[in-house]
Amino acid sequence: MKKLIATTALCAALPMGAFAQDKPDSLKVGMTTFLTGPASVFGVPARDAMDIMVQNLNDEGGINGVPVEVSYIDEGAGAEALTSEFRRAVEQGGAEVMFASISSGNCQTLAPLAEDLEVINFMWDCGTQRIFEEADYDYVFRTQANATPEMLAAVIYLLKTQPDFETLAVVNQDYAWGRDSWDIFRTALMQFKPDVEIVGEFFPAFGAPDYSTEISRLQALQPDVVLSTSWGGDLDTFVQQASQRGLMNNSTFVLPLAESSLERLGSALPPGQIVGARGDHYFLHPERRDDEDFKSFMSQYEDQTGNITVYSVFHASQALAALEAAYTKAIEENGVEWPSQEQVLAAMDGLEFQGLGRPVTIREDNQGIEAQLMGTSAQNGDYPFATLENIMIFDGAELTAPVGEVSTDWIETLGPEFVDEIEPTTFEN
Amino acid sequence: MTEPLLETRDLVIRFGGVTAADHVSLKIEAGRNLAIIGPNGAGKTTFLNICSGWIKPSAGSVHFEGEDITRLPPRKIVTRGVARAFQIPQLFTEHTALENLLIAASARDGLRNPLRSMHGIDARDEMMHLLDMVNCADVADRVVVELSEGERKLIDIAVALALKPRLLLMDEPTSGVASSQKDEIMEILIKALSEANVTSVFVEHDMSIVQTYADEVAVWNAGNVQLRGTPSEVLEHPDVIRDVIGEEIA
Amino acid sequence: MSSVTTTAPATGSSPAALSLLWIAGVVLLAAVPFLAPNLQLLVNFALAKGLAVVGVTVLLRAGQVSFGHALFFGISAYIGAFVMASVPGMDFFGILIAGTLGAALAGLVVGLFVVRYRGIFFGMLNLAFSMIFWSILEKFYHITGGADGIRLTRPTVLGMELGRDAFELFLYYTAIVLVVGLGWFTIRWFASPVGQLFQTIKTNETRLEYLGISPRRAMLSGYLLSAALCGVGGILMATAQGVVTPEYVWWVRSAEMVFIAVLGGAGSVRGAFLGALIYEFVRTYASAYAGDVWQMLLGAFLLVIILFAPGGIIGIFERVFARGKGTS
Amino acid sequence: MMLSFKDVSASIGIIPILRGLDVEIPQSQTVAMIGRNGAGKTTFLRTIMGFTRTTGEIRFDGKRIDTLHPPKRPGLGIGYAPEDRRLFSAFTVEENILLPAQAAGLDQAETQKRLDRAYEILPELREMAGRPGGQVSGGQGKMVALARALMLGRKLVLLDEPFQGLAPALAQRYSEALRALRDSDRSVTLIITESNPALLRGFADRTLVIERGEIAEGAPQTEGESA
Amino acid sequence: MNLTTFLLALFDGVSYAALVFIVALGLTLIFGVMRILNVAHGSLYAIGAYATVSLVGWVLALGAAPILAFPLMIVSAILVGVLIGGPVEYLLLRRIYDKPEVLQLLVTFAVFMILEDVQRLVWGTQPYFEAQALRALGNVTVFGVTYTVYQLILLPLVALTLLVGLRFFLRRTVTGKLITATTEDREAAQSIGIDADRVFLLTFVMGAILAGLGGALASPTTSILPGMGADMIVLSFAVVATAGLGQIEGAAIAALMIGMGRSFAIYIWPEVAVLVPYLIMVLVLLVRPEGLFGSPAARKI
Repeated sequence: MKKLIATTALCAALPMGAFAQDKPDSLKVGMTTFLTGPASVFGVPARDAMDIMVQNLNDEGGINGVPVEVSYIDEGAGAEALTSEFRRAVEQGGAEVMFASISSGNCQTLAPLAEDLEVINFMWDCGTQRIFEEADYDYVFRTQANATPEMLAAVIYLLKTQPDFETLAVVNQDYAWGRDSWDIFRTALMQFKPDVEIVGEFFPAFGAPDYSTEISRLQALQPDVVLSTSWGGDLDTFVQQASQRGLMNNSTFVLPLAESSLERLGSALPPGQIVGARGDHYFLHPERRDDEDFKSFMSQYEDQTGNITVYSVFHASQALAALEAAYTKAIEENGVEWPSQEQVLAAMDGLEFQGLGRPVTIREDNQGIEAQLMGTSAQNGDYPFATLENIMIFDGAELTAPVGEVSTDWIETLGPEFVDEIEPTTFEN
Repeated sequence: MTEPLLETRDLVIRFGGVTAADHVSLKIEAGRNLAIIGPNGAGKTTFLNICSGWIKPSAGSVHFEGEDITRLPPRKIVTRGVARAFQIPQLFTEHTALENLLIAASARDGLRNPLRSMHGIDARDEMMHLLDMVNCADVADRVVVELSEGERKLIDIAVALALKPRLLLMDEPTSGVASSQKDEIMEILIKALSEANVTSVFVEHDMSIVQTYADEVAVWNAGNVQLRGTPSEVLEHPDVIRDVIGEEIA
Repeated sequence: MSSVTTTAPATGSSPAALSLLWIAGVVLLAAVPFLAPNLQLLVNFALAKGLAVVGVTVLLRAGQVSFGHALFFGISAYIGAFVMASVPGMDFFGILIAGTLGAALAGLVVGLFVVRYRGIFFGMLNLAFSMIFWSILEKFYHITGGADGIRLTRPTVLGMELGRDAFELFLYYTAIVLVVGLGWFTIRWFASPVGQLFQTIKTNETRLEYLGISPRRAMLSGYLLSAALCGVGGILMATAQGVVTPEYVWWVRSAEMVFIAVLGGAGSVRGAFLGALIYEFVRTYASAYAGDVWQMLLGAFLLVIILFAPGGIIGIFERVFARGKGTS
Repeated sequence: MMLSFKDVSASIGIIPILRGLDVEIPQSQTVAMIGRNGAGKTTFLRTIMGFTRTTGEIRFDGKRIDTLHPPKRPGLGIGYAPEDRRLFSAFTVEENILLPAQAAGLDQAETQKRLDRAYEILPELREMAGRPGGQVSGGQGKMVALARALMLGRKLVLLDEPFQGLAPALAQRYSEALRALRDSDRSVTLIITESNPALLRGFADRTLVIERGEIAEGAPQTEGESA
Repeated sequence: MNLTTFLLALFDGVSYAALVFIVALGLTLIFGVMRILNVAHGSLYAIGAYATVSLVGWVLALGAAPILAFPLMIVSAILVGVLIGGPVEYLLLRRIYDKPEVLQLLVTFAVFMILEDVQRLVWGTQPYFEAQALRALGNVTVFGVTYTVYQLILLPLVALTLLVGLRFFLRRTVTGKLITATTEDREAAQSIGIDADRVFLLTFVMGAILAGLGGALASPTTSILPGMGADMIVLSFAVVATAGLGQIEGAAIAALMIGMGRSFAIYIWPEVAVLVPYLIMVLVLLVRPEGLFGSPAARKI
C-alpha cells in the first residue's frame, strides 16, 4: 500500500497521471467488526450479511468488472491487535478502502490512523457524533447517521405518541454510548418538554448480569417512561427482568436499540413499548418490504443464518452501497476504467447511495444523512416475537445538527415547536 | 561491677496455659560463653526467641548493654549487636553458601551503590575466611539446598558471625554434625568467638561439649533457671544428673 | 518450595558466546524497520509489554506473583493521556517521565500496603487495587472517557513535530534503548546487594530479619522497581497505540503479564522480552488466522510450557544452546 | 518377617537421608530406634508410610509395599503416630481416633471393637472423648495419636519420638500404655524412635542405632540392666 | 432512606448475595482443601449456565413442563463438574500439587483461556435467554414492589440449604470428615490411610459442580453471553478473600456484605456500586490480612 500511495502521489504530481490507473484484479476492503465479545450480536450478523451482499455484487460483475474482496478484523481482540491488524490490512494486505468500525472508541482510534495512512475509511456503524464535530477528515466518511438524529427521533416519537407523560428514568450502560446518548436525549427532552421530571438515572456496569436492584428502585419510583439505550445481552437481561417483574405495566419503555433484540426477546417484550433501530432499519421496512431486491436479500439472509436481520446488517449494506456508488461515480465522472484514490475521494462529495433502507447522502463534513425509523411493539402472533406498529420514518436531514455545529449546542437552540415541525411518514405497521 | 552484656529482668511468657518462662532474671557477662541445658520442652529455645525479639514476653524486660530492647523487632536487636544461629538453619536456600555470607556482609555494611555486583564487594575475602573457619570453604559455591544438614548448620553460624555481633545466640550448634567433627567445630568456633570478642549463649544437649567449651552452664527446667555455675559444678549436681542428663553420659 | 520456577540468581555472567547471541538479537530487532517494516508496530507493542513483564519478573524473583500489575501499566498510560490533553504540544520525554514517576508513586502508595502480604493474598490484594482503579476508569466517564478511554495526540520529540512514520520510528528505537538500558539495569540490580536482599524474601524472611533488614522494606524496593518498569511499558504502549482504555488495567491484562513472564522463563529478564515477543506474535497471528481459537491456543501453549518446560522458553533456549556448545 | 528393608535409600528433595538400608524386623518385636536429630529416624518411619522418594525394596508381612500407593498402606495393618501428634482440630478426640477406621471403610461393629480396645489400653481417653482435638494438651495429644495409630495398627505400630516433650508423669503413663498394648496383643510389632535411649530401657527387645542415614545394631536392652 | 426502601435494598442484596455465594462456595471449598485458587471457576460457572439453557431449551421444546427446568439445572451442574472438573483435576492439577502456587494459578488461568474459547465454539457469541424456570414460580409483591419468587425466595433458600448441607456433609458424613481431615493436614491424613488424591478429585468435582450450579441458577435471570465468567470470577475472588480463604460460613457473610453493599450503593450512591466489592475487600484485608474469618499462620523457627 505504501507503494500504492507513493504511486498515487507521484501520479497526482503529473498532469496526466490521474488517468493512469489500471484495473486491479480485485477491490480489497478491510472491515473491522466484533466477531467476539458482547458486541458480536451486531458484528457477526453484519459479517454474514456482508458476505452475502459481496457475493451478490460479484455475481453481477462487481464494480465495473472488478470483484470486491472483503477481509474481516475482529474488534473483540482488543485495541492493540485491532490497530496492528488495521495497519497490516492497509500496508500489507493492499486494502484500498477500510470499513471501521462498530465501537465508537475504535472509531476514535482508527479515524486518525486512517487519515495518517491516507486510506479511505467508512465508519460504518459507530454512533459517536463527536468525530466530525471535533476534527476535519479527508479520508474518513460515515455511511450512516450519528447519535444525534437517532436520539432526536426517539424523543420526538415519544412526544408525538405519548405527549402527557410527566416522569422519566433512565437505565443505560455505563460507557461512552450510554452516557453520550443520554446527554443528547436529555438535552432534547428538556428543550421540547421542560416540565418533565427526571426521577432516576442509573448506569449499571457494562455487561451487568443483574438489574434486580435497579428494577426495585424503578418500581418504587414509578416513572411514566423508562429510557434505555442499552443493547445486546444487557438490553435482553434488563427487559426480561423488567417484564417478568411487571415494570412495564405502569411504565412505557423507550428502547432506541431494541430492534436488534426483538427476535431474541421473543414474548418477553410486551406490546406498547417504543422501539428504535439506529436508522430506518427493520426487516419489515414499510417502504421497502415489497421490493424484490429487499425481499430476496431477506430470505437469503434468513436461509443462511436462521435469524432475521438487525440494524447492523443495514449499516453493512450501506457501507457496501457507498463503496459501489463512489467507485461507479468516480469512473463515470472521470471516464476512466478504474479511478484513482483522489477521484474516489472527489466522488464522495455529496454521494448518494441506497442500501437496504432509504437512500443516504454524504454531507460536506463527511457525515451521512440517514432516515430514522421508530415504532411501537406489538405481539400479534405473526412471528414468535414482537413486531412494530405505528411506525414513523423521519427524514434524517432535519434531525442532524447542521454542518459545523456541535450537536448539544444545536439542540439547545430548538424549542417545543420543533416537535410539531417534524412531520414523519407514518405507517400503521 | 561491670554492666552485664545481656540482662533479663523478671521475664514471663505464657502460651495458652503453659508458662515457658517464669520470672527469669539472668545476667550474661561479656566474654563468658554460657551453655543452657535442660530437658526438651523446658523453654530454652523460647528464651533465645525472647532475647532476639522474635517473641515478646508477657512481662519483664530484656536489656542489652544497658539498653531496653524488649520491644524491639529482631532486625533492630541485630543491629545492636546480637546475632542468632538456629536449630534448623535459616539460610537462603537458592543462594550458594558464599552468597549467603556476602548477603549478610552487605546487610551489615549498609547498601550503597545499587548497581554494584554482590561479587565485587570488599567483604569477599573476609567471608571466604569465615567459611574456611567453619570448614565449609570447599562448598562455598554450592547452592544451599544441595548441602547436608551439618554443613548448613555451620554456614548458619558463619552467617551470624558475618554480622560481627558482640553476642551470639546459638541453638544446638552441633546437632546434625557428625560426632567425629563436633569437637573440631567447637574448637574453631570458640577460638573464633574469642578472637572476635564475641560472647556466646548456646543451647546444647551434648554434655561433653558443654563440659569442654562452656565457661558457665545454666540449667533450664520448668521455665526457669534451676541452677547456674561452672560446668563441673553443674554437671555433677545430682538433680541435674537425674532430670537432665539421665544416664546418657555415664 | 523447589527452585524449578526461577532460574538461579543471575550473579554470574553468561558465557561470552551467549552474550554475543543476545547482542545479535538486539541488532536484529534494530533492523526490523528496514527488514520487515510491517512488523515494526507489533514489535514495538511487544517491547512495551516486555518492560511491564520485567516488572512482574522482578516480583517473581522474590517468589511473589501480582495479579494486578496492569494497574501501574495503566496509571502511567492514563497520566500520559491526561498530560497530553492538558498540556498541548507536550514533549514525549515529558510524558515518559511523568508517567513513570506516577507509576512509581502509585507503586509506593500501594506498595506500603501490600508488602505486608505474601503468596495468594499478595496476588489478590494487588488484584483488588487494580480492579478499583479499573472501576474508577469505567465509572468516572466524564474525566476518564469511560470504556472508550482517551486518545493521545502525538507528542513532540524534543520540540520537533514528527509525522506518523518518523514518530513511530523514533518510538521504536526509544523502546529498544529503554529495553536494553532497563533490562541491563534490572539484571545489575538483581546482582546488587539490594537486589539480593530483595530476592531472599523468596527463601527465608526469618534470616533476612536476623540480618537486621526489614523484609517489608526489602520488598518495597523491588515493588517500586517493578511498578516503575510497568510504568515505562505503559507509557510506551499508550504512545504507540495512541489511545488508552480501561482494558489496560483489566485483570486479564495482569494475568497475561504473569503468563508471559512464566512463558519466557520466570525470573529471567531476557526471558521476559523473549516471551513478550513470542506472545505478541502468537496472539496477533492467531487472532488473525484462527480468530475463534486464539485464546485456546495460548492457553494450551502455556500448559505445555508449565508441564513440560518449567524453565520457560529461555530455559529451553539456554539448554539447547548449552548442548550445542557441548558437542561442538 | 513382618518388615524388611532391602537396600533402601530415601531422599527428601535432592538430599539423600537414608543410604542403602538393610533391616529385618520379625513379628511381635519391639524395636527402639535411636539416633540424633537429623540422623534419619523420622525419615525411616516416613519411608514405611510412603512419604519419601525411595529406591530399593520394602516388604511388609510378605507383601511388597514400596510400590503401593501410600494411603493404602495403613489399611494393611500399619498404625503411625507422627512426632508432632497432628490431631485434627476440627474433630473431637473420639472422631480423631475413629478417622482411620472410617478411611479404611471398616464396618460399624469392627470399628466399635477397635475403639473399645483402644480405650482399654488408654482408658483416660474415654473421659476426654468429646473434647475438640485442638484443645488437648501436648501430652494428652500424644495419647490420642497413639490410640489413633492403634485403630489400624493391628500388625505394626510406628511411634515417632513419643516421649518428646512429655512431663515425667505423663511419660510414665505413656510407657504403661505401651506395656498394656504389648500385653494385650503380643503379635503387634512396635517401632519406636527416640533420641534418648534411657527412656526405652527395659522395654525394647532390640535397639537399632541410626546415624547419618545408616543403621547399626545396638546392644539388646533387657529389663534390669543398669547403666 | 426510609424503612421501606431500606427493606427493599435488603431484599435485593440478599438475592444477589445468594447467587454470588453459591459460586464463591465452590471456589473457597477448592481452595480450603487443595490450596489452589481456581481461576477457571468462572468458566465453569458460565458453562453451567450455557448447559442449562441448552438442556432446558431442548427438553422444553419436546413439550415438557417448565418445572422440569429445576432438575435439569442440577443435571447440568453435575455434567459440568464431572465432565470438565474431573478431567481438569485428574489430567492437569494432579501433576502440579508440588509446584509453587504461581504455577498452579497459571495452570488454572490457562484452563480459563481454553474454556472461554470452548464456550464460544460450542455456543457462539449471541446471547441466550431461557427464563422458563423463573416464570414457573411467579411473582410476589412486597411493599408494592414486585419480585420474582425465584430470586427473592428460591435463590436465598438454595444458598442457605447449600451452606447448611455442606456444613453437615463435611462434619457429619464419613466422606466429609475425610475431606475435612485432608484440608487440615494432608500428610497426617495420608498417614492414617486417607487417599488424598481421591479427596482432591472429589473436592474439585464438587467445587466445579457448585460453580456449574451457580451458573445454572443464574441462567433464568440473565443473558448468557461470552465473558460472563471473567466477571464472576473476580467477584467471587473478592468474596473468598474477604471471608478468609477456605472459610465457608465466612463466604456467606462476605457475600452478604458485598451484595448488601452493592444494593445499598444503588439506592444511595449509584456511582460506586461497581467499586463496592473491591473496596470491601481492600478495607477488610488491610485491617485483617487473613480475611474476616481466616486465622493467621504462625511462623515457626
